Amino acid sequence: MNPAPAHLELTTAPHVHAPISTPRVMYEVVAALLPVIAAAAYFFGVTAILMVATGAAVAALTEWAFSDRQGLGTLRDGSALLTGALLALTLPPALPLWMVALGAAVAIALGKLVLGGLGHNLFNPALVGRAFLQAAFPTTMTTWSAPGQGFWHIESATVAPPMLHAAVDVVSAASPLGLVKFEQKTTELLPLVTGNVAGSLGETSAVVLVVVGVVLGLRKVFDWRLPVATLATVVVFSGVLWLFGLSPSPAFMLSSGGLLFGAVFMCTDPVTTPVTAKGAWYFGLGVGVLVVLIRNFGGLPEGVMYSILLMNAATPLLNRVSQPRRLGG
Amino acid sequence: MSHDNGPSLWSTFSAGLWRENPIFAIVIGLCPTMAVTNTVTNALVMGVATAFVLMGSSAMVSALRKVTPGPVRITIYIIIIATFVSAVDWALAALLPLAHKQLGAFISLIVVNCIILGRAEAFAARNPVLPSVLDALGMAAGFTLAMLMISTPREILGSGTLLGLPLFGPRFEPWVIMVLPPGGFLTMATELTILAWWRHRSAERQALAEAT
Amino acid sequence: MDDLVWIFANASVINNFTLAYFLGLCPFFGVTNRIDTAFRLGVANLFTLLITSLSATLLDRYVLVHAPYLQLISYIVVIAGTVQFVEMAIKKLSPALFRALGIDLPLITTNGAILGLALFQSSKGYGLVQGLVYALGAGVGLTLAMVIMAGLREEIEFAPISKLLRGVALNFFVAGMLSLAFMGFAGLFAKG
Amino acid sequence: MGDFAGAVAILAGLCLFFGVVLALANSKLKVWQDPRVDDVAGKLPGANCGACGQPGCRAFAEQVVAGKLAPGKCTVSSAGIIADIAGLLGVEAGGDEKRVARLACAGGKSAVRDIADYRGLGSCGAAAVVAAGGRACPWGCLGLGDCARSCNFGAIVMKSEGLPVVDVGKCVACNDCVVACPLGLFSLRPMSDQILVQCSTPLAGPMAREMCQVACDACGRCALDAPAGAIEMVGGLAVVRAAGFSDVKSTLRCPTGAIQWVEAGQFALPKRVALRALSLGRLHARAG
Amino acid sequence: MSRLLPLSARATFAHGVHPAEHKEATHASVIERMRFADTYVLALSQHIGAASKPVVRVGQRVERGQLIAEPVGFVSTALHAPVAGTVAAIEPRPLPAGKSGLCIVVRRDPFDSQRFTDQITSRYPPGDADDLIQRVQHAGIVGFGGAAFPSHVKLSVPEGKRVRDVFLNGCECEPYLTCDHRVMVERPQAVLRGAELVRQQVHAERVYIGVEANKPDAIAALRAHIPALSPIEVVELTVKYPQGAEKMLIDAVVHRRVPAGKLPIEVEAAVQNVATAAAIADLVDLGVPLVERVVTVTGPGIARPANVLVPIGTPLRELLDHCGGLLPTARQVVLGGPMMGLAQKDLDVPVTKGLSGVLALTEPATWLQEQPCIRCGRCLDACPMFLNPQRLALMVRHERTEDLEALHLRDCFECASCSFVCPSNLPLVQLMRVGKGLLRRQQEAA
Amino acid sequence: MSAPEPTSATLIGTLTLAGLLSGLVLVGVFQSTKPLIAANRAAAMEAAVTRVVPGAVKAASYERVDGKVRASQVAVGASSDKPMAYAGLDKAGKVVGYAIPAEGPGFMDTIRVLYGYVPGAGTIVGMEVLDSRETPGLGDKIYKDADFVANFKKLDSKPEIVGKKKGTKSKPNEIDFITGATISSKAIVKILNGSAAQWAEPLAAGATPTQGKQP
Repeated sequence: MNPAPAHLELTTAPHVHAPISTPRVMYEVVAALLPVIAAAAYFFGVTAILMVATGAAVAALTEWAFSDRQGLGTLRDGSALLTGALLALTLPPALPLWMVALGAAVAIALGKLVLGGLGHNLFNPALVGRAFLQAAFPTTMTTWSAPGQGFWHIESATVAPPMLHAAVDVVSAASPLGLVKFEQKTTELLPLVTGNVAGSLGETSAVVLVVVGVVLGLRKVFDWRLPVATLATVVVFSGVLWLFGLSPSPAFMLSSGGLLFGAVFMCTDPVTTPVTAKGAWYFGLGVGVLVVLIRNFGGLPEGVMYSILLMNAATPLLNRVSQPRRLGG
Repeated sequence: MSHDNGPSLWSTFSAGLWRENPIFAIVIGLCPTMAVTNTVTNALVMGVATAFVLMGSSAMVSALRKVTPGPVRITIYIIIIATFVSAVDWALAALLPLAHKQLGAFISLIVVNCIILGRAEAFAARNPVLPSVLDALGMAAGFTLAMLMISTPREILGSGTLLGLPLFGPRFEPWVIMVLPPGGFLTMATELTILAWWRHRSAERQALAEAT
Repeated sequence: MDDLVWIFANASVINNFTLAYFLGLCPFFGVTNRIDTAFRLGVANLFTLLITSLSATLLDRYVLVHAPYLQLISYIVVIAGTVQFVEMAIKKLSPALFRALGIDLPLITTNGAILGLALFQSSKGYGLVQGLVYALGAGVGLTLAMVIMAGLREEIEFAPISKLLRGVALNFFVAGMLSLAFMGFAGLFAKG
Repeated sequence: MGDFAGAVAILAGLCLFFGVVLALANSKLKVWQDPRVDDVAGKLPGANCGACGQPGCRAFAEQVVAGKLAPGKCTVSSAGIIADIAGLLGVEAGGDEKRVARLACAGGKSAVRDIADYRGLGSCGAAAVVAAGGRACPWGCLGLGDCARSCNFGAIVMKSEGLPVVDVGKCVACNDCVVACPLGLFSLRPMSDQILVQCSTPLAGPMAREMCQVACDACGRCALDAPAGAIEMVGGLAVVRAAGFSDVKSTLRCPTGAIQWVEAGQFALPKRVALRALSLGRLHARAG
Repeated sequence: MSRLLPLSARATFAHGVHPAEHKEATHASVIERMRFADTYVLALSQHIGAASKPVVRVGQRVERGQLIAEPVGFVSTALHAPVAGTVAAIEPRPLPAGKSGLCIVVRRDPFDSQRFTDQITSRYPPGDADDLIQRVQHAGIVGFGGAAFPSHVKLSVPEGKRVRDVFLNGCECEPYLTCDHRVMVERPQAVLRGAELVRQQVHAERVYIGVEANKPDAIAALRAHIPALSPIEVVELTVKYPQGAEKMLIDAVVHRRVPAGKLPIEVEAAVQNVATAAAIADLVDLGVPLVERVVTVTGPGIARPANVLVPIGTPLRELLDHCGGLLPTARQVVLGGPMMGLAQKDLDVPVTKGLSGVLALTEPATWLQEQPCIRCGRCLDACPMFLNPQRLALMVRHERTEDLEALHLRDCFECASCSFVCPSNLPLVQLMRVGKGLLRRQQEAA
Repeated sequence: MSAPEPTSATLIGTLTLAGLLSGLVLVGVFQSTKPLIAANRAAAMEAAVTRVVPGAVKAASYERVDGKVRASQVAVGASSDKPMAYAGLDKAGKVVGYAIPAEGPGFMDTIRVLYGYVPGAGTIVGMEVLDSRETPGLGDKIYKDADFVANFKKLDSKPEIVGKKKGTKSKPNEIDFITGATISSKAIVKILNGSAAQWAEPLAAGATPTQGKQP
């Protein structure tokens, strides 16, 4: 007869658990970013890698600086790295690195830590960082350098010393959305799909984003309803406006600007989007409508960031109105 | 002023300056604080204008406190305040037309600055003229101090200038957000946090000192 | 028509009275701890704004033609008088409503948004219809900002936030981020 | 100068108009409220604890002014404040004898065995739903401090033995800990109830003693030593039947110390001192 | 909502989870008997409802199957001696839920043959269907699924109601457990006989036996014994937890949803466990009261996993010893399935009527430390009651009782699907229970 | 508060008295500051007029009624309920052009501008932003960017002003937009086009100031 263990352990049911954890979800998303970073490096050169590294490092550093020093705080779950990398990928390629660092610090400190850390942020931290940069440096944030200038090409602006702007003007190219808004020129679909256009680091290549999004969705890393609702709304709404000549074609709307990147990586942030299934549909609908409104009738060429931030703000309300009806109730 | 009630008058004045600072401690009168603190000059002019209105209306309210019937007192206070504000508005337009243009409608909006009505109701209506004026002076000084504390970082970072004078070289990249509405909210929030932290620390130190 | 759309968009979201003009911050922070209270006060404000817009237009047109410089004091007397009257009436007619809204009522008087609306609409030279649309936009914008803020605050109530940040500072941080998000509306419908 | 007169007239006219409206409103819509309610409410602590049975301090003030409650029903206010309120209203202070929260368990860490490791949320409510915690006694204090957290007056502190100790000076008998304890170990007792049975186990005899050193094993000695009917044995526990009964003698022969004579707070004496008192008591009993 | 276009060929309910099954250790283990123990501890309250009242004295001699406690009221049931012997004590003893309760302790007579005596058969005469409800109550039969709801209550149809369909629950959706599976495989005729008895008793038109698709042998065994034109149908269900819950089972088979807070009778349904049906058949055909049941003893921490026919009241220690005892690596003993079962703090507890399995686990589910909730919403997608566990948990932590009511905490039946899928490993079910305690105590205080 | 309840008459009386007194004070202050304020406004407007109408040293106010332009009694810079324009007069008192205030929606809020206009040819000779809340660092370039302001030194308003991407203007009626602040640039163009369309005819017709008194 075997001796029974001296002390049994008391834990609550269930005594089995699904093979899933928050850190794993985070690292899967980080892994999904790798192809996006690779595409960015392909089009914008080493600058892309520098910027992503800066963003991730500063974000992690900020998290470490403000969290309790024992046990690295919430560093281990990888969410800070993710926030920093995501932020960098939404920035224009010629942005000074010190601005990337500032944005990452703001994203973590303001977007996340002030509100109680992981799981309690109200707005997507990366987008808070980006919105801060957009409001602080409106010109620099809308100056795009052209893709394909060689892998080792670094704009002088990128390495501008902190607090200063570049000595020499960036050789700028207009983004497809800027072109259509201000010069009524549309861009061919092919470069939009491959990503060989001016724009923020991570957003240009539609094909990479679609593949990554589908993989993440199938692996159930995020709630598929959010990106699907967002993209479907944009297609339908812009399609209707397109028929009246009030919007570029849905295909252009989908493949240009930060829509796909936002739909795959920003709309799917679980913390700042509704928990309910119905709420997810509402959220996507809201983002889609706002994107189309801002792009076509607003003052800015691009509105994905603001649309998502605004819907983030509405998320507690959406959660409230979309409470599921209990079974049989 | 008699010698023995000097200290109490002084504390009446100093309360508003820091301990009961209208912005940082009581957190009222926020509208102008946020709206006009994008430059130090504006903040100063606003502070002085508010101070004038605050003192004038406090004196009047206090002087008339015995003949003001309760049910209509708020309306009467507001008439008094609005009178002073109108006067300040025109005085500024006549004397400092540029600053007046910069501040625009916010001069008129001093009327609805909660500090003024608040002090009228909470202090001037219950105290004689001299303490009321001193209280108003203290509050106004505290208000102006707070306005300066908020406007200084906003102007330095947001425009790279202080009182309109450039501080940095031509390559300085200003943080435009600081002079925009979000910058106002965030600066205020940051300063409140720093103050709370500072108060917390000094309270801790005091407790420690008392314990040992 | 385009003009009216822009006026509405401008007052409600582009230059949201609270988030861009900082008007009515006291009630904005004071009553946004619960969504239903925020909504109720937002609607109350909306009605007050509409009434104020109407009264201001009438005052401008029929009373102040002889002495336009009395604008400020007349507006404020009308607003203060009306609010005080409404307060008394509610106290008498519905003590329950008064208890629920009691503290908030005087806030409407000193709500910069009300006076601001009257002053702005007059300085922009809006007529009766434009003024009402402007008031409607401002009211909708205020309500929107307050309800969203209340939603966010109901959420952060449960977050493990340091004591140093809790309270006013935190509200300002949240309002700052909300204001940042509202910048996306800049230039909406400006094309006309 | 027509301008001048016109302007003054406009303003005076406006004010006259609103003066009339407000005066009318003031006379027609006046609501009278007893100003004493404000005065009383101002004197109350404003803790809104509900110990008086009213939803809040203001509601209590209304009831007191209306004469429906005695000021002394507020257990939080000091005697001075209550006298003050009573004086203001010209009524008797009234009120009950001070009651405090008492814990029906003395099983600290050293007295009761841990037989399993509870791992999970650190609250009694949570431990109670997982096999009633890791201690051998499923009726006893879980020691995770839900009561201390529920106390708005800082009257309950978890001591090193893992038992909550009630500061009788701070306790206002607000009932919060009674609700907070998932095992229902707290009850509100008048201070004059000095004999406390600090155990809740229905087990008797060796089974009870094996589980916990200070369990009531229902030996019945206290019932024998007390006047007839003052203490009864019910379901494996001694129960004090007589209100206000406090005779130290009846506790002296308790073999485990489950029944205690308490002067102020429970567990006031360190265990060794308590044991010495116990043996001294036995000596006394023998001598008597 | 009727499903015109079912996504999968097999029927199932909405939401729920699919844990790893872990049934391979015992699903082929033939039910075995164990040696009699020396003492049996019979809790007076091992069913939902009022505790039974003892009808024996300490020191009294009892026969195997003799009534030792009788029901008190309608929602209550009887208790019988599992062995012949003497009543050693009637006193509080520790029970599986962690609490203690009054128990009748029976010391086995080592010289008795332990046969059911004629007296028992005559007390529950075979074949008479009219008083089945009374007989089931007095035979002490309760639901074998885990909740131990007295079966006779579900056999009686209230005035003005009717039962159209009877559902036999053969899902056994909890991982590890195989006791119902073995009963269906080894005693399909008893199950079908019980099904027919229940159907006749409630005057139902049809009987559906819901069995999950991972038990093809059970499905085959049952189907092989269903005669032609029988109103009994075996329905193969997609493997999903908690399909064995009454409301889920009805939804899965006929897509009728029981109104919140109501019983299956509202949708003209009655649900019984398959093993319960077999017990009813045994009562009617053999006159045997409920004195033993099949228990799955399994898990990585037990020497010899098995399905054991255990007399009610057997000390847990003896049952474990029968299966070779706990391995040194065992760190937890769970009574019930891994999803809803209760971890035990000691092994001095008896087997009760509701016990379906004993799990010896080597690695507690707290392998991952609790992380902050990231509001991913997986718990909402898992909750078969369509509640919002994430929000509920938050409200429990902040003791917002009015919100708990508004969010329908009372509808939670603690199936643990939410905790199972939570990537942040929040103790959601534990919080739900804490919340219910909170509501209960507040109600009592008010 | 032990004070006796005030009677209605007291309430009405105090309030009216307060209004009366405040009215007196206000009128007094206003009357004493009025000339200064008016002078400030006139000086500011005149200075702006001389800046946008090259060669002008003085301004005279005109108003548009029923599609006709006539001299106005309203002082330069004072507000009026009729559309106003200011004639820029040279030393000799000859009209060298008109300064016209105009406004319209911008990126953030209403933009108010003053532009110099020479009727007949319809040439815009200068432009100044009087009031705007455009984004600092971006939209505010409509008055801070010298290159942009220089666009309006000589610009044909007929048939209408057309904005082009920076560095691509080729025709006399085209201007260069500001990079990154296209909306604000567009708003200026829209405001000028709208205003010029309204004023072109009346100014061309009644170009010679009649100085006549109005009824």
